[in-house]
Order: sequence, then structure tokens, then C-alpha cells
Amino acid sequence: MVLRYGAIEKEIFLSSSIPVNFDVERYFNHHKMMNRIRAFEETAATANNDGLVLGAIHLSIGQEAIASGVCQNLEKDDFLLSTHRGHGHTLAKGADPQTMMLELLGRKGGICQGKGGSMHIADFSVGMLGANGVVSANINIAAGAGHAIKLKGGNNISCCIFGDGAINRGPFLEGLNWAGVFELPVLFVCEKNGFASTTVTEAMTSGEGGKQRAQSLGIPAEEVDGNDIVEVDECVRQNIKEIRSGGGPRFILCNTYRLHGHTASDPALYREQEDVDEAWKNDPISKCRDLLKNAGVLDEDLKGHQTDALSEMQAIYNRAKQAPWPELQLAYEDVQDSGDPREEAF
Amino acid sequence: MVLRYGAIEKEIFLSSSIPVNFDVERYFNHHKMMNRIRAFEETAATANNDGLVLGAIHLSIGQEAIASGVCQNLEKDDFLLSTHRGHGHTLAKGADPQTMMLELLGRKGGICQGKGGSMHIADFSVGMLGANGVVSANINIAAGAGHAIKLKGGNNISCCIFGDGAINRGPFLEGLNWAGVFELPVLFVCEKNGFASTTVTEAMTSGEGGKQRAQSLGIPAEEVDGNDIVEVDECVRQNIKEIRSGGGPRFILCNTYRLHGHTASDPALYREQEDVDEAWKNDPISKCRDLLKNAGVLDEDLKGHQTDALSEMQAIYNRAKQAPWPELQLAYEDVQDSGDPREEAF
Amino acid sequence: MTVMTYADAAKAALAEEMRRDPLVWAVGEDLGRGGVFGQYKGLVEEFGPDRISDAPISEAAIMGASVGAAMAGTRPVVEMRFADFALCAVDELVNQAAKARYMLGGQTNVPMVIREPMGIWRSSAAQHSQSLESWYTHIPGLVVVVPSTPADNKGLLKSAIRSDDPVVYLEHKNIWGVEGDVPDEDILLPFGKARIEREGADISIVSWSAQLHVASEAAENLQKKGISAEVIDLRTLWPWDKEAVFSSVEKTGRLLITHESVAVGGFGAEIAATVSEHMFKALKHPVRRCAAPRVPISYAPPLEDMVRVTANNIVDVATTMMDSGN
Amino acid sequence: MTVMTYADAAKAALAEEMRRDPLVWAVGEDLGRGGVFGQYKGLVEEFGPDRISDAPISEAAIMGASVGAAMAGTRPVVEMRFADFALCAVDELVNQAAKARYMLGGQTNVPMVIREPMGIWRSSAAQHSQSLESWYTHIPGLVVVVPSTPADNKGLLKSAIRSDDPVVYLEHKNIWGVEGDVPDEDILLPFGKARIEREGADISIVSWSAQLHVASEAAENLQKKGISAEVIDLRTLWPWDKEAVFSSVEKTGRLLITHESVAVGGFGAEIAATVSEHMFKALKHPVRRCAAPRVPISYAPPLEDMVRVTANNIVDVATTMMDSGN
Ligand SMILES: Cc1ncc(C[n+]2csc(CCOP(=O)(O)OP(=O)(O)O)c2C)c(N)n1
Ligand SMILES: Cc1ncc(C[n+]2csc(CCOP(=O)(O)OP(=O)(O)O)c2C)c(N)n1
Ligand SMILES: [Mg+2]
Ligand SMILES: [Mg+2]
Repeated sequence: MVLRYGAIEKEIFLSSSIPVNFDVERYFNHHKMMNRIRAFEETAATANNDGLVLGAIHLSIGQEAIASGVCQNLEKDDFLLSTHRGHGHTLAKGADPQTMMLELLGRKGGICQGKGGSMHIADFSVGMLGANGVVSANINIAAGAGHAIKLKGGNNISCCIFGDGAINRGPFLEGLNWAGVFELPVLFVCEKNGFASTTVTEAMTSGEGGKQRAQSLGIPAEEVDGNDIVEVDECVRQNIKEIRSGGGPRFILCNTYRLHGHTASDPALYREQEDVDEAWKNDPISKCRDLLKNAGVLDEDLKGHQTDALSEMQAIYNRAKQAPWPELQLAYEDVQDSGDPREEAF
Repeated sequence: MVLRYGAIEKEIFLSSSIPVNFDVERYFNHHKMMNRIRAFEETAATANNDGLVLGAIHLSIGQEAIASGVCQNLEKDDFLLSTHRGHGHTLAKGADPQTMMLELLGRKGGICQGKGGSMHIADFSVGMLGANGVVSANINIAAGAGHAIKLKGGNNISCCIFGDGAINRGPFLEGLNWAGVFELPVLFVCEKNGFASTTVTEAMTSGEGGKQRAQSLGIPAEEVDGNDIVEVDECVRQNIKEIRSGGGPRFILCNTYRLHGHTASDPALYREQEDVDEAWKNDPISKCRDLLKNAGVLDEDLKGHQTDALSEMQAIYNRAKQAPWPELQLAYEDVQDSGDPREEAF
Repeated sequence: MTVMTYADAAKAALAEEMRRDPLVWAVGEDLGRGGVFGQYKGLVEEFGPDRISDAPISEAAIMGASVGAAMAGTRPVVEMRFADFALCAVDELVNQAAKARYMLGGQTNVPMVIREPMGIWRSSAAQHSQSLESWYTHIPGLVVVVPSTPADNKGLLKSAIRSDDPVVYLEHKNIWGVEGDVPDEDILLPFGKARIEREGADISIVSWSAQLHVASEAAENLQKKGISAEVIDLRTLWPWDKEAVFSSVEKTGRLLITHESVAVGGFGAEIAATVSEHMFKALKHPVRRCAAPRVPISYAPPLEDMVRVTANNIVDVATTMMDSGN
Repeated sequence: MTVMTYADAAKAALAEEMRRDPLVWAVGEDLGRGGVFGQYKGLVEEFGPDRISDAPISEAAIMGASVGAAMAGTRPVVEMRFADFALCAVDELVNQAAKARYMLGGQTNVPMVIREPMGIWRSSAAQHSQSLESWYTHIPGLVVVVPSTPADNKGLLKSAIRSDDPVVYLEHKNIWGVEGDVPDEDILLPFGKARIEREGADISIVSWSAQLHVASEAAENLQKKGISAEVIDLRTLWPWDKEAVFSSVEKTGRLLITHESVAVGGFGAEIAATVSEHMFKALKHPVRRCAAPRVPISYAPPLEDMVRVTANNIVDVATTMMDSGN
């Protein structure tokens, strides 16, 4: 779908509701990506309800501006490390949603051959080195990927996205300190969505949070409205530029809200429905759409993003449902080069 | 030895070189304790040279003002958790240097029955819950001891002393966050002695250091000259008061210098002798003595602290040398209540 | 007796112990909302948030702070959520909790229970499925408990809470919902006392935790083939009930050990080695293990199943053992 | 051939590999000053501080960052200083390094060597003396190397650095200074190939790491008593050389396994279980283990010695095995 403007095309740039130098095409693309992420996850939720996703999946609905704003600013040879809530990041980094959906269903052709599932989604062909089932673990791994870049001498960077709950584990301190000490090209992004599973994250967090912690570890840090694609995009772009030009690691705190339960099966009864309703008003996709509408983009094209994305993901889901299980011999492959994994078993 | 003043007794309180309201008796006691710590460690170093201390020992020579200033401000039922460099802390908390020396020599009657050695020195009878061979590990343990106080409802506090290298391990973040979240009565004290083993600590530390990190974790933090017993004592006293009155955890950064090598056997050739010489000018014991002299205390009594301490520790060492090894059956005791530790062995 | 699930039996045990002893408290992520498997549901209402305590995502602090809290006179029950996450707190468990009593010359005990839900559970994949019970058996100072039934989960958890030493308490995620009769009274099961799940004459099958149920199923099937299997539930791996196993092997002359965890370096090896040594003459057939290949757990069910030790596997091995007995 | 210490042989191996492959680098605390046992002495001068890298006291980051650096195309050699401190980084090793290749469907390898100096070493006490090699054998994805001689420490470290999978490389602290002939050339020892340290006819003694030397001493003493012991150095525990052990037992009919680590749940159990099963008929005597009691390591030498497995222990057990062969 190409970018098309409506009648109000020109004047709009003078309107105060959109930022100066607003790059319509850029946000049109973000809008499209956010819709694809949303559609992927809604479809995954359906698959979950259909009983076809077998392990736990964690939806990032409401957090798409971070995924799109961060990962679309990465190059293919940049590394990305993500979390258990990583579908959006992975998609925005350029992974193929078909192989992702196959993975969620544990089918043949899944990006991890059906061996990983949602929490271990990865696509090395686009620099996506993995979600992780262990909260915070990817912070050190991302620092290390940045270390490899420094040692090998490249212009690429490493990016790690993690939740607000992850800042309470040791690797947050150790990984940020590491990146700071070795002046590594690493972008740390914290998605402050208010929850860590069923717990209000702030209740278990002492001090002001991730930004201040990062600063205390010598990492320049900024905070943005993570539901505002423009804020996210600009902040990320600027920081990546600085990192690439040798500026060392950076940290961005993105404020957002987890609109769904912790997992796709969690009704999240531990919070007030009115808070959730309130948060929906701040939906990053609607906000982006309003912005683009104000910038004169045709509403039908914006709606098209949604419908196209939904049919794309539906088709993907349909194909995934038809796919066979992985071949059984895979169970014994890729364990390691030495030794017979079957020794003394059964 | 009782406190005696020289001729200049009165006027001195008007002199600018000593603090207002200077409590002579208090610092006289600190001076005595610092001398005892120094003497204990010099004697331990001798024992080490004599080949009678078998494991590694870490001397805190030059850091005695922190030990005395922190631990003499603790009550007996306060908990103390220390480090591998913990002789001074332990002594100042009230442990018997005889049982400590026996432990360093691995003899019968050692405070840990010869099973722990220097790095595991502990004296539960005075609330000293242990040095630790794992850097940073005691931070969480101390937070937990504070947690027990909160649950049981006492007026005592928990105190944890650790080095500047320890702030780079995860438990620093997790333990301080824990204490902050649960508002525990814990005093964290960081001894910034410039080194972590053979490494200049700052070279491996990103950001400004422990104080800023603690603050970012919501812990009120102060910084003092750790070689100035008055600064340490006053800051610690004030903070303990606040902790006892329900103020939650506190953090104090004490700047100091490690005058000896990392272990008693380390010649520390990786640093400039002139830096060490320079640092000796800032010896906390000499500084305290000067202060007390200025306050009119008789120099011979101050010298007496040193000679008394040396002969006390020499006598202790002599007794320890004569002591037998621990009884062999101890090897199988205190492992745990269930199961036979000898099962399938040998 | 009340019919209860494995999860509820543990909850009853914890509640009883918390009522009995105000120094008992539990701590872990999300406990205030009942814990991730509902095994703490309703407890915060009775005991309040200080004693059913939430925690930050800080496994090292959950474990480490509990070590300190245990040394300082309380009795923490530590919830690790998934046994795999306990790997974020191994220094705290192995270097601190397990060694403190000994290393400090008996000056302290470290009375704490570390609950680690383990095992394969509906496509949870490699980082949420592991069983490492054998690791803990190798560590002096630790007690290792692996309950398989609701009644045992009550009786053993109560004993674990009263233990003055650290207890690694491994509940299996796949049997949270299994129901069974649970005594209403203050039942305390001793460590190191196995349970004969089923008597038999031809072969002894030793197992524990969820795999015990697989062993029982196998024994049923063997019965149909005319092979009478005695099934022994070890209940605790340290200490483990050598006597029970020895006297069963004395009777049957054949031993098969089955566990869900990896065979290589698994606790089955310890039992096999011990029995092969001490019961050499009584053995009509070499001791056999029936345990998992040395492979991480996959996500896709057919691949996950490839590393699962099934009743069929056990029946096959047991049958060979009968055929080729010497 | 050059006579070198165990420490220097490893240093030579690392230096050769670093010269050969610019992607090899080492990282750990104090490496710039030679490392805590001098095993990196002089390397920073040749390779610079980026490739012989200091590290903060951050074991989890040393391990975790190395996992990332390995995935991103370098070959880190990770120095853990003491095997005990590796317990601060178990998630990074077991949940991340070991599982990544499998769990991500073969999209990556994690080529890293984790050096963990282990074992009892002059009153180092419970937190600086542990040997946990059996733990690592239980983890799919890991290679486990336990060299006992300078030559092996060169040949195995070089192979470890070239391995595309994570290798837990356990050097024993007590033999850093042991000297021996080391080939000057590019020697690469394969994993899973044992070394016959000494041939013998009456009993097979299997060991590894520092304990191999104790086993050899025992074999000397047994010789004086007229018992001819074959001593086998496994060199690597995963994979381990079953064939070598089997064919030795075929010849001698008796097997004694000795290791410094705790007997219960130790790797000796795996060997004993495997041999007892597969070589049942060949055994003239039950397989015996000679390993440590389930006790933390003490500080005081006489107590420390109480948990040490000595040549005398081995001689005693081996002698009984000869006497009571059936
Ligand atoms: C080390 C570890 N502890 C606990 C968990 C269980 N767990 C999975 S997601 C989660 C909450 C994470 O919260 P946050 O980091 O804020 O990410 P979010 O889910 O909000 O995206 C928890 C506790 C885990 N996976 N790993
Ligand atoms: C987890 C861990 N890593 C490494 C070591 C080895 N080590 C012992 S003391 C020390 C330096 C500690 O530095 P610091 O915390 O500043 O204390 P200091 O020695 O200066 O008192 C190191 C690295 C250890 N004991 N534990
Ligand atoms: Mg969150
Ligand atoms: Mg220091």
C-alpha cells in the first residue's frame, strides 16, 4: 500500500497537533508495522484459544509503538535480544511471521524448528538472537553481542529490550555496568508496562526506576512516552546514531501499559477494569492513526493497514494449522557435536 | 587504660583542628580498637609469614576507622555481615580475638571450630553472622537478616559491610532493592579502598559508584572520608539512629585505601610504591592519634594503646600456636541432621 | 481424610505450619495473588502480605535474603516458581545455605524450604521444564524431597518446614491437579523413608515424583503380561531409603530405576551404583535405568515426547530383564 | 617436547589459539595481571587488554556476556577464577549457553570455554574447594573436560577452544605446578578418548583430574603388594570413553572409580552404573567407588584431610576387591 493523502494534505503541516518536520511516510510505515504486530498477536491469541498454541504466550498488545519504534530503526546486521513478550520486536526486526506462527504452533518450518516456541523465538537471519524465558538474562547476552562487535570492529550495534520487572534482577546491574566499562555499542530499552506478571512492578521496585538506575551505572538515559510512536522513534533514532558514532551504550525507558493479561490465558482479574479501559484510550495504534489522519493520510488506507494485517496473519495461521509436526529425528539434533545424546537413556 | 589528659586539656577545645563537641572518650575508645585491629592483623601477617595461617588472609590495614566506626556503633543484638576482609569488623563487633586467631590457624577452639578459617569468620554470640568467601553474597543475606527483624519485630538492625568491587555483582542491586522495597532496618557500608584484588576498581566500574547506585535504588546514601574516624562515627551513628527509628535502609560510602596487598602474601607490585607511601600519610590511626593529642590526651597513653594491643595479640598468637588441631570427628559433624555423610564414601 | 489435589495438600501443609509457628513465612513472586500455579491461593488473606510475601523478580535475593532470614531466626519457605529459575540463585543455595552450618562450625542452622516446581509440563520448552534433583543430592547440607502424591506433599512439606536444615522441595508441575486422600491431622513424614506403592515379586521399580505414576502405570501393564512389579516411591533422595530398596531387591533380584530427568549423571546412577555394589550377589539381572536422553526439552509435543520416559519404555525394559535374567 | 607446568601448558595452548584465530579472546577478573594463579601471565603484553580482558566482579556478566559474544561470532575463553564462583552464573551457563543451540533450532552455536579451577587446595575451605564436574555431565549441550597432566592441559584446551559447543574446562588448582613433557606442536586431543596411564591386569582404576595422580600412587603401592592395576585417565567426562573402560574391565574383571568430589551423585556413580549394567558378566567383583563423603571441605588441614580420598583408601578398597573376588 502506498502512501496517499486526503484533501487537507497541505494545511495540516501547519496544524499544531502534529510535530514539526513530521515524516508522514515514516509513520505510515510504523502504523503498518504496528498493525501487523497487533494482528499477529490477536491471531496468536485466537490460536491460543483454539488450543493450538501449546506453551504460554505473552501478548504485547498496547506496546507496539516500542517494538516498531525501536526495531524498525535497527539495521539487519544489528543484533536484537528480546523477552518472553517478544513477538512484536521480532516481527519489527524483519522476521517472517509465517515461520514465527509455525513456531508458536510447534510445527515443521517453525523458525526454531518447533523446538523453542514463543518464549525462544529467534531469527538469526535478521539479527534477532532470541527472546528468552529467563527474565533479565538477555541483558548480559546483549552486552556480550555488543562486545563481539567491538572486538570484530563493525558499525553495527546490539539492542536489548526488557520489561520493568527485569530491572530487579542482577543482570540489569551487571550487564549495564559491563556495557559502560567496555564502552560497547548497546541500546538498552526498558518497556515499563506497569506489571511484572500479576504484580504491580512499582510495588516491588525501590527508587525511581530504570532510568535512574541506568544513569547511576554511567549510561546516558532518556524517558519517553512509549505509546507515542513519534517520541519513541525519534529518541531511538537519535540514540542509535550516537551509539554508532562510538558514543557507547544508551538506555531508553518507554512508559506504556500492558493491555492484556500476563499470558494470553490470564484474565488479569487482579486489576481494575476501569484502569484498563482508561489505558485503552492511550492505544499507540489509534494515536498513530490520528496523527496520520491529521497529517492528511486517507483514513481508508489507515484502516487498510488493519484489515490487510489481519488477513495476512489469518492466512499465516491457516497455513500453520495445516503444517505437519516437526520430524522426530530433530529431537536428537543440535544438542552438541560430541557424545551420543541417547547414551544410557530409556 | 583510662582516659587521661595532658596539660593543654582545656584550651584545646577551642582549637580549630578538632571538631566541636568532640567526645574525647569516645575517640579514645575508637583509637584503642583501631590499634587492636591493626595489631591483630599485623600478628596475623606474622602468622602468615610463619606458615601457620594456611588459607588466604586479607588484611584491612588502613581501613580500621571503618571497622571501629561502624561496628562499635552496633549493639550486640544487631547483626553484622562482613567480607573476606573482615577481621577488623569482627573484632570491633565484640568477638574474642583469641578464638579468631585460633580459627585463622585452624586450631581447636577456633570460633568456627577450625572449619571456616579467615574468610568464614563469624561469632553469632555477638551478632556477627559471618564473613563470606563469595564477594557480594552477604548483601542479600544481610537484607534477609533485616527482614527477620522486621517479621519478628525488634529494635535491632542488620549491617552489611562490603568492598567497592562488590558493587559490580548482581546482589548489590537485588539486596538493596529488597531492603528498600520491604523498608528493612539495614545499614549498608561500602569500603572504597581503590582495589578489587589486583584491579583498580574504578577501571571496572561504570558510573560514579556505590553512592549513586544506592540512591538510584531508593536508599538514602552518604559519603565520608573512611580514614577519618570522626566522620565515620558520626555518620554511622546518625544513620543507625534513623534506621532504628523506622527510617528504612541506609547506605554509607567510606573512602579509604588498601595499604597492603590483596592477600597477606600479595606484594602488590601492580601499583606504584609512591601511591602507597602517599596513602600511608592518611593512616586512620595516626590521624585519630593526632586528634586525641590535640585534644590533650597524653601521648604515652595513646602509644600505650599500640603496645598493649601488640602484646595482647602476641599473647593470643602464642596461645594459638600451642593449641592442638580440632578433633577429627568434627569433620562429620554439623553437616545436617539427616542422612549419613559417610554414605558410599571411600 | 479429605480428597485434595497435590497443590492443595501442600497449601494445607503450609497453612497448618504457619498457624502453628509464627516464624514460618513464605516469599516469592506473585504469592499475593496465589502464586503462578495457585498453590498459595487464599493464604495472603489469612496470613497477610508480610508472611505471604510478594517479591521482586530477584531470585538471588529471594534465596539469599531467605538465608539471612533463616540465620536470624525465622523459617522461610522460598518459592522459586520454576526449578529452572533457581539456577539464578545457586550461589545462595549451594555456597551459602548448604554450607553455612558446617563452615561456621555449627554456630547457625539455616532452616529454609526451597520450593522448586520442576519437570515437563505442556510445551514449556527448555527453560521451564528441567529436573535437576540429582544436582542437589550431590551437595552436602541439603535435604532433597520429591513428593509424588497429595498425601506425601502434605506430610513431607510439613516435615520440610520443621527441618532445621535447608530442604530443596521439588514439586512436579504436571501433577498439581492430581487428587488423592490426604490425612486431616498433623502428619509429619520422616525423610529417608520410602513408600511401597505396590508390592510385587519379580522386579523392583524405583521412582519418585511424577515419574512414580508412570512407573505405576507400567506395573499395571506388566501385571497383564504376568510380571509382578514392586513399585517403590523414594519420596526423598537425600536421605534415600537404601534399606527399602535393598530388601525389595533381595526379594525380586531385579531393579529398574526410572526418572524423568536425564539418565547421565542422574540420581538413578547413584541408586544403580549402590545396589550393584551392595546387592551384587542378589541380582539376577544387571540393574537397569530408564531415564531421559541427554537432550534439552523441546516445545513441540512430538519432540517433547521423544525425551519423555513412558510406561511403554519401562515395560519394554522390564520385560527384557525378565527374559534375560541369568 | 618441552617440560612445562600444567599452568604453563594451558597458557601455551591459549596463546597458540589466540595467534591462530583473532576471534579467540579471554575474559575474567585480574587477567591483565596474569590471573589469580598466574595462568595468564604475560599474555596481555602480547595480545593487549581487549583480548586478554579484565572484568568487573560480575560472574553472571562474564558468563552471560560471553554467551552473547559467542553467538555474535567470537570465541570467548571465560575465566571463573574458582569453580565455586561459577555458581554465581549457572543460569547463564545452563539455561543459556547449554540450551541455546538446541532451543533456537540450530540457528546458533555457542563456542565458549569456561575455565573453572576446582578442587581442594591448601586450606581454601568450603567456598573455594568444591568439585562439581558431575553437575555438568548431567546438562545436555555441555562438554566436560578434566585434564590431569600438562600435556593434556595443552591438547585439551586447544580442542576446547576450537569446539563449537560450550566446554566446561575444569583445571585442578592443586596441580598448577605439576611439570611434564608437553609437545611443542599443534596438538589437539579429541574429546571422549581416555588415556591409559598405566597398564595392569588385575583391576582397573578409573579417575581424572588431580585424583588421577592419587590413583597412580595407589597403583604403585598396589604393585608392591603384587596387585597389578590398570589406571585410566578419562580426560573428559562428557563424552566419556566407555570403550576404554569396558575393554579394561573385560581384561581385569574389576573396576574401582576414584574421584575427589562427593561420592553421592558423583560421576563415579554414572560409570559404576553403566559398567555394572553392560559388563555384568565380566565383573569378578562389584564395581567400587572411592570418593568423598558428603561433607563440605574444612579449613583446618586435619579436617580437610578427613574428606580427601587418599592413595591408602584406594589401596585398601582395591585390596579387598582382590581378596573377595567371586
Ligand atoms: C528469572 C525469572 N524469574 C521469573 C520468571 C517468571 N516471569 C516470566 S515473565 C515475568 C514478569 C516479567 O515482568 P517484566 O520484566 O516487567 O516484563 P513484562 O512481562 O511486563 O513484559 C515473570 C516474573 C522468569 N521467566 N524468569
Ligand atoms: C563472586 C566472587 N568473585 C570473585 C572472588 C575473588 N575475590 C576475592 S576478594 C576479591 C576482590 C574484592 O574486592 P572488593 O569488593 O573491593 O573488596 P576488597 O578486597 O577491596 O576489600 C575478589 C575478586 C570472590 N571471592 N567471589
Ligand atoms: Mg512489565
Ligand atoms: Mg576494594
